[in-house]
Amino acid sequence: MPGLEDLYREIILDHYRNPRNRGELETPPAHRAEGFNPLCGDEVVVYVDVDDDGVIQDIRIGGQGCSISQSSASMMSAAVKGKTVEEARALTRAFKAMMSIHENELGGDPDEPVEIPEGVTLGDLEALRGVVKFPVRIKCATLSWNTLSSGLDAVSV
Amino acid sequence: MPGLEDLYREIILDHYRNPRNRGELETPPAHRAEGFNPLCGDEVVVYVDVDDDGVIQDIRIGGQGCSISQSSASMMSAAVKGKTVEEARALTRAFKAMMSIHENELGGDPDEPVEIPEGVTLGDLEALRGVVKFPVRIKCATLSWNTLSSGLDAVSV
Amino acid sequence: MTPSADHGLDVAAIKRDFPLLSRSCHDNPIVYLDSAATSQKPRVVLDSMTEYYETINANVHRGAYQIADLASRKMEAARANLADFIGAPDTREVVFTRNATESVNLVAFTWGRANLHDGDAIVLTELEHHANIVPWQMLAAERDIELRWIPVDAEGHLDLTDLERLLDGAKLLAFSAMSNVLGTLTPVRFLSDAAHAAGATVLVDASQYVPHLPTDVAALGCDFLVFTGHKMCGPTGVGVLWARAELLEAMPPFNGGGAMILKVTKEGFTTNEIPWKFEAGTPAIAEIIGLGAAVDYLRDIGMDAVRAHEVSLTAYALRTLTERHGDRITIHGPSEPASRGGVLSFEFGDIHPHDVSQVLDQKGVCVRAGHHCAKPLMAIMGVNATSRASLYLYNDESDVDQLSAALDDAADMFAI
Amino acid sequence: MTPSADHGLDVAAIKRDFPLLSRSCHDNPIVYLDSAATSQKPRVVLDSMTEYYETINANVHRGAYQIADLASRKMEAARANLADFIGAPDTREVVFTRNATESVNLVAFTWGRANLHDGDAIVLTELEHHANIVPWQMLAAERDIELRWIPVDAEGHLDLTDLERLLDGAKLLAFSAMSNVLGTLTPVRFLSDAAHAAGATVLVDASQYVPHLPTDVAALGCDFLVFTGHKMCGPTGVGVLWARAELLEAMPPFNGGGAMILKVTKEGFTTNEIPWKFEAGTPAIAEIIGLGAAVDYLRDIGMDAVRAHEVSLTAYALRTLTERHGDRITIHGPSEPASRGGVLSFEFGDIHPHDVSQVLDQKGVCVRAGHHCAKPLMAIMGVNATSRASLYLYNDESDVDQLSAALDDAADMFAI
Ligand SMILES: Cc1ncc(COP(=O)(O)O)c(C=O)c1O
Ligand SMILES: Cc1ncc(COP(=O)(O)O)c(C=O)c1O
Repeated sequence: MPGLEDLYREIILDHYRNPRNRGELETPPAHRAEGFNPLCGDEVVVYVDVDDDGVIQDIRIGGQGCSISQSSASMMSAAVKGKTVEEARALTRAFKAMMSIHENELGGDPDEPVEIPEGVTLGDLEALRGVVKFPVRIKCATLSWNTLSSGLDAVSV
Repeated sequence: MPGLEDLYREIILDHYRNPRNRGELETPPAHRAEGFNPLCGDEVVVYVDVDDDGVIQDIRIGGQGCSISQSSASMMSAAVKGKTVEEARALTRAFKAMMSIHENELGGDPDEPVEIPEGVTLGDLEALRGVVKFPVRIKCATLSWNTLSSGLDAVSV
Repeated sequence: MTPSADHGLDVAAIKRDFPLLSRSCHDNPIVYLDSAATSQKPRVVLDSMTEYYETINANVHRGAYQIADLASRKMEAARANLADFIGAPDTREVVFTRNATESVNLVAFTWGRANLHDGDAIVLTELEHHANIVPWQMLAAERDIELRWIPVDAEGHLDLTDLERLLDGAKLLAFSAMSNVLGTLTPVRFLSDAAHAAGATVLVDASQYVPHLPTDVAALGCDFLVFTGHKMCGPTGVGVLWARAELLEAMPPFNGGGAMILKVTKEGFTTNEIPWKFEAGTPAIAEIIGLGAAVDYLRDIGMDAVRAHEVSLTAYALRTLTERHGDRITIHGPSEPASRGGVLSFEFGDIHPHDVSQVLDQKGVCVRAGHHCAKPLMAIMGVNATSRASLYLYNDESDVDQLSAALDDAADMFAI
Repeated sequence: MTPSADHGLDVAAIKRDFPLLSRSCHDNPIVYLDSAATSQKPRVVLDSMTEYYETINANVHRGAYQIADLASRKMEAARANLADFIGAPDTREVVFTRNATESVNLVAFTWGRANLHDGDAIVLTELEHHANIVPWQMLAAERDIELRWIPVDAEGHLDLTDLERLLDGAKLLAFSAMSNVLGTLTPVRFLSDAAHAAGATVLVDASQYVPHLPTDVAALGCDFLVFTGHKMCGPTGVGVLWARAELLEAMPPFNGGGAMILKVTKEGFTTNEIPWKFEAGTPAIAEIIGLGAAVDYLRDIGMDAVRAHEVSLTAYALRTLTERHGDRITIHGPSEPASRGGVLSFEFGDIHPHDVSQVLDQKGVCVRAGHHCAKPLMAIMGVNATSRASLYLYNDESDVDQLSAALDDAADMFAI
């Protein structure tokens, strides 16, 4: 639909219709983290299983949300599975950097150039770049990533 | 001064400069009542001594206030001294009727004709009629009367 | 599409009174269907505030000079106007707050803390907005107070089967006169009488009621009524608490500060008379005056006419959406227009409300997507979010038609 | 009378920015000298609100459609603007309230009730406005809390002789940065440091400070800062509480309702992040945006220039009034313009302030008469009321001259 091509890219709709890694993991060994978007009521549950070497062995996504939050979660799960915690964190930073131009309404200089950390490639996730043109939806896109972060924080404590 | 003739009539300024019945009475037998104008901080103290026949034997005025509140209190004291409680109440109603066109901002129909009770004459107090053109000052003019009322209420209980 | 003039409202003329309704969004004329969140404002309301600031702006209740006096009187005239609009017998019964939320909190902080104690019970309904839930949960958490809930049935009506048992021993019944999610009108008089019979005090959240129906507090029979200016053509920043004078007189003050006092010494203070006892500090003077102008505007049009228009437009919307979208659409709430307001929460296929709203926005159609600040109700409905289109006096059948057409676009886009 | 251009403010041009200043009262051009009660508003502030209502009015933080998003972002941009204006390191530290009074109450209800207990002490000063007295008296009455008072000396300065003893064991020092009666500037940094050294938290009432002097919360060294929009060229209905983020994070919520929650179930709720945790219900959206515009206006002119102008105009006023009216006039407060703001409380012969103000009004000169919501201070000064002329950026020497001339009329009228 004219005006929405940047938001609803085909790959996004594909992840929305066919979400990867949907489900639950047994806790423990996996860790469970919950995230809310207070504005719209979306919620996401991230189950993440990290082995002793700090590698994300498995990840599953639960909860409910719109096409953007669900596809972002699905792509995220595919992107971090098999990666180390460090790599996942770098990817999270990169993803949020891609989004942050508009996200950081509270503080931060909007004109500051946003840097994607070197050596990180976003791959399919690039498809979500169009979300920055729709500022209300940025929180949808970052919800699962923030939830993953808090899950990883809990694991590494 | 042009525009203020109706407010500052000579008789008002006279009562202000030479207040009648200023002072205190011993309590008991007299009764003491306090009134405040929360808007400007004016306060008035009315001492009223009512005998067994319900006649106001003596009245004294204390407190501080502007020319309008002070002269109104002074004229009031002169007007009610020697009158019965009933007569004083009738006079109070008459005085407030004269003022009430604008006083009753909270409720009451502003277009309702304001009746001065039959058989009551205001005499000198008529000089305060000009106050209704200065709505903020109405509360100054009625302060001592409201205080007298509460004093009389306490006496007649 | 037919012009909606049959019920006496000249909607085309009304639309022209609201400057925002002539703007466009994404190159489409705006179709504003989110009045349950906040209404648009007629020009007369904006003008009344600008005029205040340009000609008599001064602090109220404290100045002897001319403009200060005019400002005070204009503000108090707005209070009298509000009292008249809701049939309050005494102007002193109208307390100005920031919004309906603060009005409920005021009651919870003052009346609630003075009258509710360990072991007491408060009855709410499952329809409530967070504004009429959280203040009571906060009080309940401080003291050992039980919250009881009147359930909703499948159509979105209150299920009163157990009412007597729920009210038994309760100190307060607090409920909404109209649901902001389902549009349900609740039986206010019946509930008030039942609560009084059981010895409970009654608070009615009329945030969605006062803007849309003729309101008469005596007929409603409640003790407290709360509503909010911005949903009834008024500005943001002003809400109302109405309460019976005896209740207000007996209540402790809320916020402390200037204007709510009679006397202050280092040792303590005495409170001012009602309503000012509850209005600490400089009030929202311009907003109160603006709300007075909003009430004038609504009164001129006539609340009976507003209600009649909304009933017929709601009927049209229910019919149009169901006919055109069939099984794809599920509209929540009462099916009978006469027993509901013009708030239409719906699901559209399996498209998430956020996505529905996004596609609609592209066509200039503004609907809300989310939990509408009624999460407990959403949980009972078994959803996280709905799309919600809500109607007001400036909407007409063409707005409904454009909503309906934009939903076709959403269906195409998400291939449902 | 000389044009007051020497300190860099083009007051004639500034006056034209304020629509009300071109009106007349009783056939005289208005001379507005009551900015300590409320300031006038520049056209840009009024326009910003009208523009909001006409083009993007929608409820904030909840809508996915375009105008709802614009409204949310405009409101949050105003927050960032306010944070910048007072040097707050973190935008989340700015909480919007109705007015300064509510800001103090917020702290008393939340931080106060969580941190102050039986036997604790709060230190205030004798300069305080009721807004910074009554909330603490309410708290003190609920619990067994001692209120201690820093005295004022004959010139209206705080007498700090006993400071150490007064602060000993105190949990809170709450004081005004500038007196609204005497104009006294208090040593904010010094007092904050002393209080912190004694282990007390510091609240500064900057209602008369932020509008008139460059403000930097880091330099002031306090923990809480409160001020009010309508005294700084902003609209009514909006005030500010600034507090350090850690304090806000640790505080319980204030009012309950929508927007301040993350999750609500029938069983309970979890609070939202700061600052929204403290902003229940629909905020004063237009007013917040208007306050943002006021800050832009003041920043453009420059707060250093505003302060310099007011110091020189205050000096002129002190000199002019004393020279012309000699023994008839007594001006309270510090005699040195650099240690005070442009708030001149005075007595004029034995004419009651109400009468002074009445005669002045007839000449279009607006000054306040009364207790200025500072009754304990008035008691110490031994008066019931004063007349008060207060200056702002749009006043100039001609305004002072007209005040002075109108006082001659009062002297004639009352034959002093
Ligand atoms: C020093 C001081 N503190 C607090 C206030 C209260 O401000 P507001 O009435 O806007 O809450 C005022 C003004 O009235 C003031 O001058
Ligand atoms: C039923 C109901 N109650 C209370 C409120 C709260 O109104 P406000 O946010 O203006 O306080 C709303 C609207 O948001 C509502 O729909």
